[in-house]
Amino acid sequence: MVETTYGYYAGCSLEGTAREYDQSLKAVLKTLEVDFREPDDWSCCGSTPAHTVDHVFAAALAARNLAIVEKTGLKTLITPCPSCMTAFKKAQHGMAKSDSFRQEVNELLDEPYECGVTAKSALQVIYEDVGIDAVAAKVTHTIPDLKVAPYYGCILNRPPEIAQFDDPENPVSMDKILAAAGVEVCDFAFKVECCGAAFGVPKRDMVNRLTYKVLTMAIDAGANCIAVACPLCQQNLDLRQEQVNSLTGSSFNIPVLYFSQIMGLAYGYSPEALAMDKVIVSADRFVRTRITVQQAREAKELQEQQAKAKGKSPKAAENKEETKSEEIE
Amino acid sequence: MPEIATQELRVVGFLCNWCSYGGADTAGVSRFKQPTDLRIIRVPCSGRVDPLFVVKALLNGADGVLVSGCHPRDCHYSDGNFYARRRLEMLKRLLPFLGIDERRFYYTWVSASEGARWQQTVTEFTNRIHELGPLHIKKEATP
Amino acid sequence: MRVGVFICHCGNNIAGTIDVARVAEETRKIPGVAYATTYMYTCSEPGQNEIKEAITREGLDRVVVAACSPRMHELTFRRTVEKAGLNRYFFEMANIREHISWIGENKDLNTLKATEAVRMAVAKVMQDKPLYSTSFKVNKRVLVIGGGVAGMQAALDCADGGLEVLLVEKSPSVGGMMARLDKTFPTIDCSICILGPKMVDVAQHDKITLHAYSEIEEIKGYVGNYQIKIRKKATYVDWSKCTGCGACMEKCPSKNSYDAFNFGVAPTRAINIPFPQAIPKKAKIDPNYCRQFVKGKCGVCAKICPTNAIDYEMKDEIITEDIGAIIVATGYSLIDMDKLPEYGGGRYPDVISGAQYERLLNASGPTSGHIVRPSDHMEPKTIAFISCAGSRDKSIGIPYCSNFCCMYIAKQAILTKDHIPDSQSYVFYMDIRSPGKGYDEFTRRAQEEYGAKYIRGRVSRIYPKGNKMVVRGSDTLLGAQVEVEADLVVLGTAVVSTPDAAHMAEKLHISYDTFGFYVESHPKLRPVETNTSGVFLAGACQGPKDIPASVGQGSAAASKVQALFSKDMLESDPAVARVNMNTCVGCLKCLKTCPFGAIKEKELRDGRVVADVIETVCAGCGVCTSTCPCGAIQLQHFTDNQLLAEVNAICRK
Amino acid sequence: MDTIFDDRHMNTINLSNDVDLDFIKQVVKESGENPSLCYQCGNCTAGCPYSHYFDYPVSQVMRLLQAGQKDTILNSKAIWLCATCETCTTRCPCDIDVAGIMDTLRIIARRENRVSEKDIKLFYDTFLNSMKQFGRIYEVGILLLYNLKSGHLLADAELGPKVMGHGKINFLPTKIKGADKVAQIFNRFQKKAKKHG
Repeated sequence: MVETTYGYYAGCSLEGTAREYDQSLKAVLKTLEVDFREPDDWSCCGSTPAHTVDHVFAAALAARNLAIVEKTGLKTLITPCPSCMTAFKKAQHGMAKSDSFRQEVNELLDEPYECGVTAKSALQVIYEDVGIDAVAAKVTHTIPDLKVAPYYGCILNRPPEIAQFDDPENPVSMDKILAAAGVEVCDFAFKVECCGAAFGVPKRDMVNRLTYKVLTMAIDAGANCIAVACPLCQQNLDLRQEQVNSLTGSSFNIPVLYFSQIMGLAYGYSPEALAMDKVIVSADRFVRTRITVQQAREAKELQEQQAKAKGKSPKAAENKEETKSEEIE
Repeated sequence: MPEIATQELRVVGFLCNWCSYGGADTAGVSRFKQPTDLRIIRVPCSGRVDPLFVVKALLNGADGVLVSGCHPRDCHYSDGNFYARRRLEMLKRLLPFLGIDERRFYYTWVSASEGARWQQTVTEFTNRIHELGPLHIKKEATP
Repeated sequence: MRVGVFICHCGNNIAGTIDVARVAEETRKIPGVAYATTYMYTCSEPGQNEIKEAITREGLDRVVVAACSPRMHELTFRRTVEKAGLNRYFFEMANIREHISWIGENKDLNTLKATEAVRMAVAKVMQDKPLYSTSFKVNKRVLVIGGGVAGMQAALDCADGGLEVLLVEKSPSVGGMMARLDKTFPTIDCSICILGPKMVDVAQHDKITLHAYSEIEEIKGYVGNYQIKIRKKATYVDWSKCTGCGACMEKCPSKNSYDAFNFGVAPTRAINIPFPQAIPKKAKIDPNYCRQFVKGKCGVCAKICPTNAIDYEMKDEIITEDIGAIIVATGYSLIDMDKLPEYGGGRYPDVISGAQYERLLNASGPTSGHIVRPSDHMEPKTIAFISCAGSRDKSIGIPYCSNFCCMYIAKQAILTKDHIPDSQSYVFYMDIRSPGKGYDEFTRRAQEEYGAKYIRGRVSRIYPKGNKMVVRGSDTLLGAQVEVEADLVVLGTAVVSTPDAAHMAEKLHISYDTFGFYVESHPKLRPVETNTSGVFLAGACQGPKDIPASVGQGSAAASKVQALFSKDMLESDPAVARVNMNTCVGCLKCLKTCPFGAIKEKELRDGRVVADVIETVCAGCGVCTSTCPCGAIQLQHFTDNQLLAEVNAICRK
Repeated sequence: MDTIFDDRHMNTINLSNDVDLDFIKQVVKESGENPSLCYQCGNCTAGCPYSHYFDYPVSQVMRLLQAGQKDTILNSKAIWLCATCETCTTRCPCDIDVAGIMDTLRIIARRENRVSEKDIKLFYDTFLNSMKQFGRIYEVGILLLYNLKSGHLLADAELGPKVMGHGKINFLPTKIKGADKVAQIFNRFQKKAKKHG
């Protein structure tokens, strides 16, 4: 149980295409006893487009929200969407560093912002404030043959000077959180490659080719599911998976879930509660095989006894199954 | 040359021969531009700097005094700079009682290889003295 | 008093930004100044003659030279005035180059500043007293710290010159980095074949005492008379009995000890002899892995040893030695690959450092010279080399070039082709730095004869794909992103100073730069000297250096020691503290503060106790002088009056 | 590789006349970065996910900047195809915020009305308009409007049913109470921009 109360900035995507992120994350935070309040009447952070107009303007759009949170007296703002988070952190960084910049920004605002709020990704709050042990403590269910490739995307941990969290080249927070939730995690080399971000709409082919690489590497890593922490990543990998298939002649059919959904499954939430129906590539085949930790333990013991009887290691047996399930993909 | 003398203030620097004097040389060799107010006095070790020198300089017309030695533990004479630090800390607290703003006195450590650091030290300290303006002992009596 | 002032143009270095004529003119107004002139190059022979003549012609009894830094030419001019019959301490220098003409932009202000610098020097010189140095005996033993190629060269040259040498090496064998190399550029001759004989000479030379697996504990004293403490670290093997037969190593059950000599390419035994040619060829136990130490029971080596040399109870031993000069040759280290997370060194077994690859190439290495990749022991066909892995990389605090990576990578590319004819090497580089004799031709050969593909661009990322490592870089000449699917990736990791470089410098009282490399007393003219007389530098401890350069410095340092020891007596610096018996109240504060214990109590006939300075021990820091409550103890040449005279010269109210 | 030989042949650059020093100064001022720190190692190009689509790879954009080639840069596709993934900034050995410089170049290009990638700008504008109008982003609206204006009427059309089917999006925009406040930020900025020309 974390003492402080957090702010929670959903951001536009989590109201729309990324509802399942919003819904599942709130559920998980509830289980982890993280207390949070949503600032009322928040507005869009400005995201990438604002940055093509002007630095001060972009900062102002972000700072408006930070100012609202600041007034409520909250110090830390959970920001599930990396794009919003970067917008906030950049504004914060620039305004804290230079008085003149802060003035210029505040000139555009009704309520001045005094740099009193720190935006943190949901991952950072769970990893640093809640802690791995607390994450593990709440696990009730498990999905035996789920193998997840944790995909952080480009800006979650970059640039280090702004992100101030985890390793920019080989981040591990999601790996450890999911592992703690009892999920098998693959060593995924493309963790931080860019998926094409906001270019999905105007530069579809470019994005499809980038996502193709990410999906291929995930399969190579032996994953049968990808975990994400970013609405854009999710959209480009999931929603556009069929575009990729038709463009490259591939036949990907790999579910792309928010890490919070996977945690939710481990915490025993119903698929509805986690809005599993909202992802395009269905993950039902995993949800169906979900069992309780207790059952898993019994199954394992049984398997070991049989193994002893047959005198062959249970591991080998598993491996065979793995390779099969991959071929199907 | 009074007309140009007036633009300048009087800054005196006591530099140890092994580190800081060498650092000032390095800055020169690298042509790192600096304000010209500083007048350098070479001493073997910052531990040789008697607080009396600093006071005397300030009472007799210096507007600021800078002392620089080897970094702690790098002293050419093992620990002369530790003695320096102890004395100069005392001096800092003493200055206001003489009616001198303690910001007019500064001591630091610069090694023989730190030309850039020396340039920065001189520039910042000289600017500080220019902000404080010429030293008029009576006016500054603020113990 | 008749002071003569000589103001140097130093070509345009000074005259360009200082109106020297005006300085001379202002100087003539200073009371006490009898003569002031300017000269193009005062340090030149005619320049110095000019001074000598002026001294006699004008009857000068004090001399000031306004020119470069005293750290540059003070000694030069002291000799000059001495030749003209003045005491060498009746001389002062005003530094109007490094401290004025080179850093000030306004000519008028520079000229004013220079004038005042001269005024200060004049004020000081008029306070100067004649000083006479006494002479003291030199201990003609030399300590060499570090048994790499530079240190061994220095030791051998000193010993051949008849000097007694103490060689202290912190690892169990001499040889250093060079002993671990396979071949050397640009001649491709076998490294150990040319180094081995030197190592044997070191071991057999009757003038050299080798302390391997030992470290410098403490250094006291001054040039000609140092007292040092050496820590002989416990090897748990009595080297007087050990024959180096290696039986213990074969039988040792703990087979997974870290092998520092092979940069951890393969494990070694807890008791081991680092390599076949090791000097001394003695075994040593690594207590971090030895079962006797970890588990408390084993004793296999003790049982097996034919000479009962094993001694689990052995403790470190401290020995004391007296020496007269020190040559520092402590070498360099390489950065850990985890400083470059985007390359995955350490995480991915098939991304290794150039040093590790050197051991794979080496016939006496863990793979007996067969190139295999660590992950699956397959022979790699595609090898990617990445130069500047950490070098010239401000973002990790290493802005400098590591000097020899370009060359050894070219060498390794060539050797790779020799070992695996059907292999293909790719070399990612930013610039090829090959300024040595025959060096550039060598890098060309790597490309022209051995077909190594050189790609001009940095590598951004390395990641595994199947059983290959994908190296994603750029070819800036094509202006394109490029990829190589390599079986093995070799990083030319950056050269850094040794982990304890700073600590060692503090013991020696020598200065080191921001990166931990030791600072020579002049970058061009005194490359192996330090600012502490009696301490000299050799090899990469002063900055990244290849073998020829290190050997050269080793010999240079040796010759400096030879020169120093060519006299039986050394002149002491008379600028030491002196006590005025009449004013000393015997509080002995000075005795407590003196960093060198150069002050002792002395009882006068009338029974008064006063302080007394041991001249040869006093290093001349002056801490005592600013401690003395009654000004009784005065550091000569830097007395209170002399320094206050300088203050008063510029602070006049 | 197709990007190497297309419209990239420049005429001889007369370094004594054709170097726009003011442009360099402007970029330095607005980005707070110093392009002369770049020694052309190519790490940015090596790491950039979009290099294949750029007409000038990042490292060459940096080089063009050092050479004060204002027009070539501001007319380039590259500055618009950069998605600010920060790889270049993270790995630059000279600690240059390369992505920040690309950002600044886009801003300048926009200000001077020369945008080589109309679609991308259009998408951004549609995004910003939605924001100005509702205070938040109305995804359907953006997509439809964008398709209308860009003329790619059916772009991503096949995604429509998927999205709707999974009830991923709102059909109607949510307008926040403070929408006018957000609009104010736009207006104030435009006024200020006009004032400073």
